[in-house]
Amino acid sequence: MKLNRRNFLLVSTAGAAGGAVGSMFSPLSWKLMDDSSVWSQNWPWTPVPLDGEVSFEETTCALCPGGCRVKVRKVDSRPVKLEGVDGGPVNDGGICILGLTALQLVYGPARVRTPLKRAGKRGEGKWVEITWDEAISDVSEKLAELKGAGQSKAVGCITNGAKGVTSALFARFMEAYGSPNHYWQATAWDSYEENIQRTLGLNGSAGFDLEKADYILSFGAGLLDGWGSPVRMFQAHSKWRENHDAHVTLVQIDAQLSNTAAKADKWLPINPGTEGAVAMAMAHVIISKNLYDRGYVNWSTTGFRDFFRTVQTEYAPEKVAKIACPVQKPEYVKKWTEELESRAIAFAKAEKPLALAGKGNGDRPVSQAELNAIQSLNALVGSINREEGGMVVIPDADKYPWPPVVLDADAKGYKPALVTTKGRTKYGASNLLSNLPKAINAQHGGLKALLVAGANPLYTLADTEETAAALQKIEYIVSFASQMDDTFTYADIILPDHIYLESTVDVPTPPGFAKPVYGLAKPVIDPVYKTKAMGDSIIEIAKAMGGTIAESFPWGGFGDAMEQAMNEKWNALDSDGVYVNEDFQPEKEGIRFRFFARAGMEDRISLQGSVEKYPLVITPCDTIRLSTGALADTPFMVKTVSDTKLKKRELVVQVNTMTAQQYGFKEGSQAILETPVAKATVLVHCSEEIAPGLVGVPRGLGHIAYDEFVGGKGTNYNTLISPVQDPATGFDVAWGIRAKLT
Amino acid sequence: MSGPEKTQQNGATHKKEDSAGVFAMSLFAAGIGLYVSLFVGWLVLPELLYSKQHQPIDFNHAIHMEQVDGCTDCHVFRDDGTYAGAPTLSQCIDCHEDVQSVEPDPEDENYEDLMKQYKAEVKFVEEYVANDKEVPWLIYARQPDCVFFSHAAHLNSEKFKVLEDGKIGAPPVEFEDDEEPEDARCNMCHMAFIKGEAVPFGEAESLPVYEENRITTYSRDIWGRNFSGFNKHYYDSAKMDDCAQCHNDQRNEGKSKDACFVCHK
Amino acid sequence: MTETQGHGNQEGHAPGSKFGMVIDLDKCTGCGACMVACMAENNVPTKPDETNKLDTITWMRVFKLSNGKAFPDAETCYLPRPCMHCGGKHDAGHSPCVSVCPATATDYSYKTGIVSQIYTRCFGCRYCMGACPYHARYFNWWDPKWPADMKNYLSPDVSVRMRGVVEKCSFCFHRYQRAMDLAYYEERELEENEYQTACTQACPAGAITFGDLNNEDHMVYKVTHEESEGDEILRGRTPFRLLEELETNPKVYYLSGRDWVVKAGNASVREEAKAVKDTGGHH
Amino acid sequence: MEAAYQKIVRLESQLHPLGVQRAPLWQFVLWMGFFGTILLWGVYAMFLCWFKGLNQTNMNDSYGFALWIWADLGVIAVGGGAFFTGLLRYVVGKDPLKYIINYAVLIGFICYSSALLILAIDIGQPLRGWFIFWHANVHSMLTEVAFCLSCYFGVLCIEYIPLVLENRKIDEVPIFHHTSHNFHEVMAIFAATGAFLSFFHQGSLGGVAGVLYGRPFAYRPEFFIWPTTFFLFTWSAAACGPCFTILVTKITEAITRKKLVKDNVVELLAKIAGWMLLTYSIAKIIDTLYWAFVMLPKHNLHVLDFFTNQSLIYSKLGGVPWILVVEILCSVIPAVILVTKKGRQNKPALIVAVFLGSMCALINRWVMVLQVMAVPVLTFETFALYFPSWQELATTILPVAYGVLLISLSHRYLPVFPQERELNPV
Repeated sequence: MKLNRRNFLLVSTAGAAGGAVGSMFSPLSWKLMDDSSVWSQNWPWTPVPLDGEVSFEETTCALCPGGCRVKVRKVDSRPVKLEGVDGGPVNDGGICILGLTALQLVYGPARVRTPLKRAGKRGEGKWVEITWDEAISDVSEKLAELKGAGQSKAVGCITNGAKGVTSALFARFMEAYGSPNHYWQATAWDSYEENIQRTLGLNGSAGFDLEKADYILSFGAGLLDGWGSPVRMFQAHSKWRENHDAHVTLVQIDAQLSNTAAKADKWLPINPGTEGAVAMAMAHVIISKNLYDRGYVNWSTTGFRDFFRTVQTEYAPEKVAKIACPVQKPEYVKKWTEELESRAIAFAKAEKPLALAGKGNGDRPVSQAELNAIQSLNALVGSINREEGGMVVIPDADKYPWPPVVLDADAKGYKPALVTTKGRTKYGASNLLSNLPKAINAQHGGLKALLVAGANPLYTLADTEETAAALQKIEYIVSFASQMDDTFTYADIILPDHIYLESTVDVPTPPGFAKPVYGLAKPVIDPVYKTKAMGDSIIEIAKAMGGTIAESFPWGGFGDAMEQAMNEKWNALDSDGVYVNEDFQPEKEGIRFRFFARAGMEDRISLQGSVEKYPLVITPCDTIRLSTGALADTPFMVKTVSDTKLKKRELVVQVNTMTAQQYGFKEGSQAILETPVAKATVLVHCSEEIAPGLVGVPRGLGHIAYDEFVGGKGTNYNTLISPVQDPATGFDVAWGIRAKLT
Repeated sequence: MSGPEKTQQNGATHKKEDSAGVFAMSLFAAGIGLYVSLFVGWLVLPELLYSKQHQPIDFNHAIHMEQVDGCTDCHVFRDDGTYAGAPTLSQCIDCHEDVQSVEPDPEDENYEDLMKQYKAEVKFVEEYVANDKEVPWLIYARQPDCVFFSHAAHLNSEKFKVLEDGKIGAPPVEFEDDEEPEDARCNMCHMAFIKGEAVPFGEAESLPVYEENRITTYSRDIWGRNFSGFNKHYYDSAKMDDCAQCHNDQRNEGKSKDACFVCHK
Repeated sequence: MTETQGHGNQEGHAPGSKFGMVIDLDKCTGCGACMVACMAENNVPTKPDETNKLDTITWMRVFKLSNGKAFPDAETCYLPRPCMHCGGKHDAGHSPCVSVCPATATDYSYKTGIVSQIYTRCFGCRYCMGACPYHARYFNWWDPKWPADMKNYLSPDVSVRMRGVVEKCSFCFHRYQRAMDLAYYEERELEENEYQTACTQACPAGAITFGDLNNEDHMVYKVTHEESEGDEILRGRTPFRLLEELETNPKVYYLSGRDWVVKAGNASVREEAKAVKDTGGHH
Repeated sequence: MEAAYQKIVRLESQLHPLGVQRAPLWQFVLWMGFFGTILLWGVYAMFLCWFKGLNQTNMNDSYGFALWIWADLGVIAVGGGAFFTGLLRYVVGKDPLKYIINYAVLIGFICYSSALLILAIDIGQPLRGWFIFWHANVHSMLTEVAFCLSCYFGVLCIEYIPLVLENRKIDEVPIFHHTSHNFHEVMAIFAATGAFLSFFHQGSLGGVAGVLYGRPFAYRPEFFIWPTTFFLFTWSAAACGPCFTILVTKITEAITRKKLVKDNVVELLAKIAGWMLLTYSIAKIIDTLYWAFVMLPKHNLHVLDFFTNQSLIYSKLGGVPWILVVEILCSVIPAVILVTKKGRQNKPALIVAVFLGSMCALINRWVMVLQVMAVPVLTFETFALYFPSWQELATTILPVAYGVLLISLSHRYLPVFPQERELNPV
């Protein structure tokens, strides 16, 4: 045989064929085929969660003031999920969309994992990691330097509200340090506090016995859109639906078909900003038909005569319909007016009627005029401090029984706060954060240093440009943020806070809850990163500064301060995590409600921008799926946001189909939304859920920081608007702004 | 090189004898190919496919079984009914806070074995107990993430029957007074393969070598040691088919398969 | 006896449970807690952009229905949609998806009535997705990712799905497995309500009731069987199911006092052909 | 250089079948290079899909079956010429068809191998693709498809191999010569097997849509144990496959500028295809009417419900669901042309007819795949829209390039057309 090319080819083919046949009878091909499929079932880049012993630990959620009792499910020491605790006084087993996702705040990419110091220019995003010792001494040295230079009033502090031990510690620090510039951003609940002082002369916050009320008039309060303690509200709503012996009626008076309006028994659409006038018109009906509670009005109110006269002359429903009815077609106006009247009558005739206010999820203040009008309705039907189903005043808690603040000469000296206003509030200038940027930019002194604790002013304040300019002027910004939030980008040094699961946090009575409840979060997991509770950070800063400041903070740590602050509640809180004052009775003796005659229309807050240039009005849309406060959405929450609110990276605005047609837009059209303060590219969603002439802008989008899941999505509502001051309080009560779509 | 025409001419003259030669050569080549591929498949592949790893501590089950009452004394169930698997350091420390055994005397009868045990314990105490470090045991029976296995169900279910020698298809063992030892149940699936022999773990004096499939990361005990995939005993392997077979035979009395979600998660 | 009670009595199968759900749409506020509870419970990943609702994995998805009328007569209603765990014609386990899967990667359990999905068996042909009229099935178009340390919160009870396979709501079957584990350990039967889905547990409005449709004592049975006393929940409303007319036999029942919502559930009873088309896709 | 090229040309020409004229080598290389590049582009897209996953496509959760599955069903339908011509030639005994059977087999081979390749890209876990066999669910139409498809592909290989062995050089080896000869002897058995298998997999592809009882657009009543689409798909493949075979033959003739098959052969096949199309169109119309007027009203649905909405392709044109109309016209018009002697003998008419005949199957598969996916079933959902990504387009064009390459190679080196020498004497 010759080994030529052909034969060689033949022989090798035969060999290969033999090999092929052999491989069929050897495990090689079969085993490798099987193994490769098993490999695809266990790809090394697909994570395998570690197994272990499951345990549950209870705590109180501190992500919002809602005060829900939650439990964390742990696998060994690893938290894997949050669930509601059955029997929790506020939430009884329920949990909200934010509470469910707290672990994404713990482990997410936006978490600040260690103290940081700015390395590059502001906003450049360059940071160096520093130790806690370095961070504390950096801050205390800077503050000591300013104080030494007689600049103590040039240090500002922004906290998240007035309530709670952490805020109190920061307030105390500012007092000892000698600066009057401690601020927080007012909400609808601050408005209620102010109104309670004005109408009832009490220091306290508003509570609503919604579970027992049987006829609820909601003036724009997004009861199911995050208002109050959200889980409690959902449960109250379900109770209304279950209560078929005495059906509970919810009437939503709202500019748009919000979720609350959609779930209400009746939605009465109005033009935004006319809530007060509509309330006055209802008062007109109730008084005209003689349906008001004479006993209450005669014995427990003052100023009724003036009120009566104003209402009778100026707030006839027909008159109010001219400004408040969203569709000015005669037949519809007639229908609308009849509806208003019949609802007012039903309200007055109900056994336990209750009227409430709130501007969507309630984190925006309400004007005193509007509140006066709405509270007048409650007074007319006697639902203020009523036994059941009414509005009660939860008295302010006593001051924490801490030793008095030690003041040095500098701190004792009077210094005016940077923010001044014509209005007056219970807390002085403190809850007028909305006026701070303007004050800083107004060039008189300004601030040299700012502590930002639990707040995110760059995001939450109206007119972002103004806020940014103000922040830019401050030399030294200290952020205590746990997440890389919007304000974080302007900070010079970060002292990252724990997430509540890692620390001790108190949760005072949730807004709107009708009984004093106090919750305590206790650490249920070990701190995952190098973070520290804000309370501990400020105590350590105080101690590092020495002198009277250190003397004012005599505690070993935040835990001690907390225990002392909680006083007689501590034992209950320590063991159960929650304290409920079941015996609470609202103060009634000698309490008189004061009617304000000038309540509704005259004081209607007018908006910036001319009608000619800006024919449309922006009105915000709130949904519980979008966090609007200092804390942004979590990745899971963003995932649930509708594509009629956010599409890719663009904000979607709601426009009535007719209005859209009028301006030549179709579903999904791109448009420029322009207001007197800003411009943004948006997409148009044609909707029947909003009145013609309005542009519904979802709040809670457009964060400039955070991670790829949360940041850079849409436009922040606050960048589009500018603050409008309530003449009574100075709060920012802008309910929208004029705009145009091109 | 010769052109095609030339080959053709050669072919004409030598066609007959040449084709016989070519045929023989081809046959031979085919045989070689067959042999090589069988050799590689059956003998070389298993050696390449599995990594051989030794346990961090050569644990002696047999000695420990003298001290405790059955497998679940150490391989415990938690209160929620889940099975905890290999004991944790905290369990071991109950007895082994310090070295328990005495260093054997070279005169001893089985000095080498005793020395091995002694060294293992010293290693355990020095490396793990002293440093409060969990022992990274290699788990022979570790199932992939997609599998749910309830030890409680298998330990307590009346439908689960211990079969003679753990043989597939063998009759159930009749226990006196229904006093079925729990170890018998464990041994239905968990046996130690030491030097090719299946030994109940409770009697094993050392731990088998842990073999891990380099592609799938499965323990060899899961896919089965028999490379052809044929098994005689339930404990020979623990693949899905094996579970399904047992569920068919025992749980459903040969009538049906179970739903996927019984064993998957 | 109604038709559905025949369930679990298939030839060769012992009578079993038939887990199902009743969702009160009048209570549902569309808050999204069920969706997120499901994601957290079942190790569902998140992508940076989830606004394309046709490629985002939401086992539990809340639809927003609209009555199609113009402002101010518009009405909307939220409708949570888990997997319906269809029993198919005559409830014989011939679900639209199960019968089409070529590799038996999904099956119907006669012991629980639950439609499974075995991710490691699935090879991603997506035929089941085409078969499911509810769009309850989702494909893993991407490798699942948990950036930073987010994989630390993954639950070991549910296996993580690799790219290229279909997944869907399992009625939190792993919770049944855990409950059964305990029941076996304590050598007792499973108690009603010991097994609840994550969405049921999380729903702050209490709109979801989950249980065994074969258990005459359970509320879901009472609600779904006319002759029983489910009045308390029903309040004159008739439970309906989505696309009942197709004989998919879903195990999720809905309640609504609003006529147009009930009509939106089934094309065969709808008022006008296009009146109820969702105006804006996913909500 | 020149000498080396000439040597290569000489060597290469040794591989051509005897007595035929082939294009110059450089032309052939250019041609192959062009389509080879397209092929590589497709292969690149294919690897992207394999390594990065199906996020490379624009498919979505409402559109799980898209361009690929249409291409898959499409090529299988038009590849039906192979089994049907085989059936006619070997089983029915239409002898003249032996002059076109080789080409029909080759086209079928290309179509089926393409189909398998597309399936391998289309599934999310290609490494587990074999589960369809190992863990088969006998109730699934797709299982039936997979089994019959693979078996039939095996048959096509067996049918194609003898042709490869007939290459001049390979044929010189006695063993190959005998093999190919013996294969020819038993080809009738394979043709019969192939026809049987094809009947099932073509049918089960129709069944894939017809059994979806959750989707009223696709669902069809059962006839024996199969939905009517089962039979319609088989019938249309048998009718449209030969049309495609003729079409490709005519295209090949145009490109090679040679007559390759005698008219009587083409006419015979065209006549049969015409009658098949005619009967098919009648069945299809009856099926459509039954669906529209009996089945849909049960669910209070109207035909036009499925041909509305934003999607441009389906938008109503004066209330006419035109894609449905086009689909039916594509079967009726060619049927009328092909059953008449005048029609099929008129060359332009024949071309139009076989083109429309091929389109008939393609449009039908388009509707039964893409529209089934697009149509919402829940009353509150909308039409799902989708436009293929370039990766999908590239991998769908890949089989076309591959087909061109394989046809070019086969034509150049194998005696595909037995009448070529006679029709084109050198």
